[in-house]
Amino acid sequence: MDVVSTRVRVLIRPKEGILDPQGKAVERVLPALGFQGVANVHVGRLVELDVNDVSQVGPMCEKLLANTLIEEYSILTPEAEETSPDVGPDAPRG
Amino acid sequence: MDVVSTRVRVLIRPKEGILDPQGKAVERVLPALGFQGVANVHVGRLVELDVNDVSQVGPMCEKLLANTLIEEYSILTPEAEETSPDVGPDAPRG
Amino acid sequence: MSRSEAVALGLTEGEYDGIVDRIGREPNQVELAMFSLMWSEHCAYKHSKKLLRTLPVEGPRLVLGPGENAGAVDVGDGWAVAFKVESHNHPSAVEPFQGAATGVGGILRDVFAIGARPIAVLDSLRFGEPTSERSRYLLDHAVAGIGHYGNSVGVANVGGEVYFEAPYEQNCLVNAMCVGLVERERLIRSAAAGVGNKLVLFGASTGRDGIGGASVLASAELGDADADKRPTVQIGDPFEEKKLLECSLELLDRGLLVALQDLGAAGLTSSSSEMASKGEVGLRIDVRQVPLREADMEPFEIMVSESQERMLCVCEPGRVDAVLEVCARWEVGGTVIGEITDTRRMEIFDGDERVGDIPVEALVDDCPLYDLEPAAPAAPLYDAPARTLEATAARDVLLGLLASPNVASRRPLFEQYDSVVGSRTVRRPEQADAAVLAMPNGGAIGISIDGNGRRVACDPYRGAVEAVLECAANLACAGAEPLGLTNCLNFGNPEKPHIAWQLTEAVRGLGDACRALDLPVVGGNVSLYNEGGEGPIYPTPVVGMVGELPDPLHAGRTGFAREGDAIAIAGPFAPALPGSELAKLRGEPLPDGLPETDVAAVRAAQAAIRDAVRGGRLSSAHDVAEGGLLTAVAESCLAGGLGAELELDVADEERVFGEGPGGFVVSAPEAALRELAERIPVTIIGTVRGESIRGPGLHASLDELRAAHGALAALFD
Amino acid sequence: MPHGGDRSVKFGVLQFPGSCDERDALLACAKVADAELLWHGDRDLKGADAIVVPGGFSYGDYLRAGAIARFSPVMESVIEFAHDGGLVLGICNGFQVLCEAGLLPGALLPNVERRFVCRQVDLEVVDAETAFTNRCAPGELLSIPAKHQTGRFYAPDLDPDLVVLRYATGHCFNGSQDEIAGVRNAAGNVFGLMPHPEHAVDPLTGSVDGLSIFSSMAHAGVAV
Ligand SMILES: Nc1ncnc2c1ncn2[C@@H]1O[C@H](COP(=O)(O)OP(=O)(O)O)[C@@H](O)[C@H]1O
Ligand SMILES: [Mg+2]
Repeated sequence: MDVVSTRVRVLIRPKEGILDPQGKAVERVLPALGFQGVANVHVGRLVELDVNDVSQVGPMCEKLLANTLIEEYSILTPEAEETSPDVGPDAPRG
Repeated sequence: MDVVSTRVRVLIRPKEGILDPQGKAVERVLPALGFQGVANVHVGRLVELDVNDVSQVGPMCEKLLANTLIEEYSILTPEAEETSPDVGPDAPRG
Repeated sequence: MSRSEAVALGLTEGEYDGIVDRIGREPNQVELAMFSLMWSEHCAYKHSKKLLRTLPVEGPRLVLGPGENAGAVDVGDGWAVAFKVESHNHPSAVEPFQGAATGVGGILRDVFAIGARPIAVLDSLRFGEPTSERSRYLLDHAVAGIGHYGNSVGVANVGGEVYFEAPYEQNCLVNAMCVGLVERERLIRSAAAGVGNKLVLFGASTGRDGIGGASVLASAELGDADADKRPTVQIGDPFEEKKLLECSLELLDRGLLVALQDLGAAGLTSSSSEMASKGEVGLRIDVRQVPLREADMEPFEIMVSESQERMLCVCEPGRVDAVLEVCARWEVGGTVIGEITDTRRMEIFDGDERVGDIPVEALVDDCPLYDLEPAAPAAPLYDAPARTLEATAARDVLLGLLASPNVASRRPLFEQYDSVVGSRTVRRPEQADAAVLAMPNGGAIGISIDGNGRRVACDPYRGAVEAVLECAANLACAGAEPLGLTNCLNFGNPEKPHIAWQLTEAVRGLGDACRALDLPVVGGNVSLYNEGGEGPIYPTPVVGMVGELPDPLHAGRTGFAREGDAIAIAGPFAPALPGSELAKLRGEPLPDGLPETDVAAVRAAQAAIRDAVRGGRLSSAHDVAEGGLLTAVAESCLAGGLGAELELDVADEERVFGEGPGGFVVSAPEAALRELAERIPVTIIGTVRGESIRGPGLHASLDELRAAHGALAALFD
Repeated sequence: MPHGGDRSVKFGVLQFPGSCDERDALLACAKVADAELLWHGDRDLKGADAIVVPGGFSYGDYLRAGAIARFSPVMESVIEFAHDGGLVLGICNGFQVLCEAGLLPGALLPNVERRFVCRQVDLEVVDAETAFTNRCAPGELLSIPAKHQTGRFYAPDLDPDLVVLRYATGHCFNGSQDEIAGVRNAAGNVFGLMPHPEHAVDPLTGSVDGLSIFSSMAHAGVAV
């Protein structure tokens, strides 16, 4: 077989407006460790996978990897710029 | 003040050779959901943050964001290519 | 392989020569790796075995004593309770979350390895003072790790203890105890038997986790080179453990196994060779059959990997398919990796190539045992604690004690643990001095774990006696009678005469106390070389105890329960301030020695308290421990949400804040206390009433007491 | 029988590889009716009249609590069963599974305090008319243990009529929206809650208040 597989990264984060206690905790701790000037910290999930068919990653996210009620995701492929359904990279979809 | 802040993403994943039961679980369930041709699934964490000084992110990872005993990380900034300490993007540091 | 490699692996030159002697040639890499682990302190107990042999191991209710994966006692109607405590100190000092988590995982496996279903976990922790950032980090992550693992597997964590003392700063202690339930006839041994029978490995795949880890780690002092040891941390997967547990119990239910054994320290090497040793057989193992997580592993790595969540079993050839079927159903991948031979040798193959061949006996039984060279120290081993309390007024001292890290409420820890799964937890943490679990035969068991290292540092012999008495006192307050004891001996470097002395004295104390209480030691664990750059830890024998009570409806409570009850101090209580928590807060140096205890009188008092609790005659019972009498009264107030009016001379600090075994704060109608006074000394000190503790020269509201007692919450922001 | 359950009703309690509370749930059900465990890999519900999706960590809770369990073979049957009007109770992780499966509105997020908390809590019965609370009085307080790390209920635009249980004042440690502890679906045959009624069915262990959930179901099961 001659299928070429692609390494894809899926970035999943809490939707905007949803309280992210983990992000808040990191934000609170950083200054105490001497790191100033940090804001808007969010903690999410990273899924990395090799796929034969990059177009399947969106459906995978919708079905399993993300819960779109509470999470938004974006997909990073090596060639393409970041893609996320419907919208551009800086306002990933939810 | 006129500090410009940068949105940075930190991708954190289990080091190679470290048990990644999450990745394995996802890899096992995907075919059952009709997604074929997926391999090497790893699940990690994503931290997104606005920083005034991008050079601080590496030290933040070392000190807080990642557990470098068992995790490796890479840092994505909007301008620069992915950076990870010491080595290139495809062989992130451990 | 050379002598220098052996030494790098932790063996002495003399031990290396012994190995060459026994196998008649130089060991190869696989063999040396196996020997270095099996002859390590961790596996061979080379500095403690002779001492352990002095502990009493017989008792009328004993079912399984030391030597098996866990000990067990009979609790009636065909049921047995298995239990054991184990340390994971060094791994936790390196990676507290995973270290503590895998510590729980390991002790769970020891219990289900004998066929018992784990029903409870207790944890015993020691850290440096919480003023240190490192101690807070270790505490936070160790507690999270313990919770993560136990909660996910679904075993109730029903108790434990934590102390904060400067000598643990560099070397924290993480001990975990597991209690399991089994029908006596279902107990299974780990001895391999039946030439031709198959060896099946099941559970997680094998990676490089912990290679050179636990065993080497547990046998060398942690120095600045810690970082080098880091890549070997073991990672736990409680989900895999849960499947492994259910799979193991199902294999036993179906009667498919001849023997069962967990893989712990030294992985496949120790589990397989110990099975062979116990069964007096040989084993042939093909490492090529072992499912790997990393493709390029060397045979020696496979043999010593400490990847978690794996078990080994022996079954008859005709049952292999059935065994593998059960493994498949639980998704724990079983693989035949070898078979039993009559050679009494461990033969390791890599496919067709024989890569190791060692007599089982040489590997398992021939490690030289060393005599300790104890010498009592001429000068104090430990610095005086830092002074943190200036107050002298009784009320302020009381509040200071309640807020002190060793006395404050453990709620911020134990609320991170599922204490109710299994639906048998009759007394949860802070409801009684011992946890109480209902048994299937309608009775119940009480469980406690204890060991105040500072007291042992003051006096290794009496401190160890006190640890046993304290555990038994906790059981008595719950209404339980002790059936057996497990222990974990956490000490510094035994090759140093003063540490050897601490260890020898403490084991003598344990043994004497057990004999005085007619209690068998059913098993335990030893963790030595607990030293950092700043010196040894306090000598810390941790004692875990299981007892029985006939009727869970009459399990005792710590908290005052009824307004108007009389409060009394009962028992042969002779408190002293030196070595107490208050002395510590005041920065006083540790005394050289503790007062002698009349163990027989304490035993009688415990029996009297136990009987009164069982008879439903006491509303509450609580043993006096850290912080002394007034602290114990305050704890009973807080646990019951009721105040106390006291007639006590609070200016007598020795009496109200001094410590020592044998004292119980009890509450009951006066008539019941008069009855108790026929058996043991009872002095009425007040009445349960109101919403504060008050008495001559003393007033503190319950809210003030509660606020002080809640001091640990600040450590978990 | 103390709670007037009915032996002709049969509960099926799902068992996933990582379930922890299925035996406790089974015993709780058995106090009021017949009950049997149902293996996650089988589609057969064995004639159960009511289904309990118990607590624990189903498939290890990797990715998100309940995310993988919802795709198990047994859940396919449970989804069908629920669509046909069958009674389904989800407890803790089971609640998460039902949300992930779309049988209940909303989702569960990490507790505001991030940590796992095990604590006896009081729950107020908001709706005593449901198939799961018909043995309770409106406004009654139930003392039941809660134990979870991911129990912050979140459901934008939730129909307030679907709220069945709320944490009593001061008892909501997880930060749930409107202090909601348990919700049902619009049809009223599916119910989920974070606290564990199966651990509150015996006075020995502290409370029997959880039993009314199971006896309500047994009662409703007869009526169906
Ligand atoms: N302090 C002790 N007191 C009594 N028995 C002990 C003690 N330490 C170890 N043992 C016994 O020695 C045997 C070997 O212990 P260990 O190597 O920890 O077993 P495992 O590998 O199963 O965890 C066990 O049966 C254990 O109970
Ligand atoms: Mg063992």
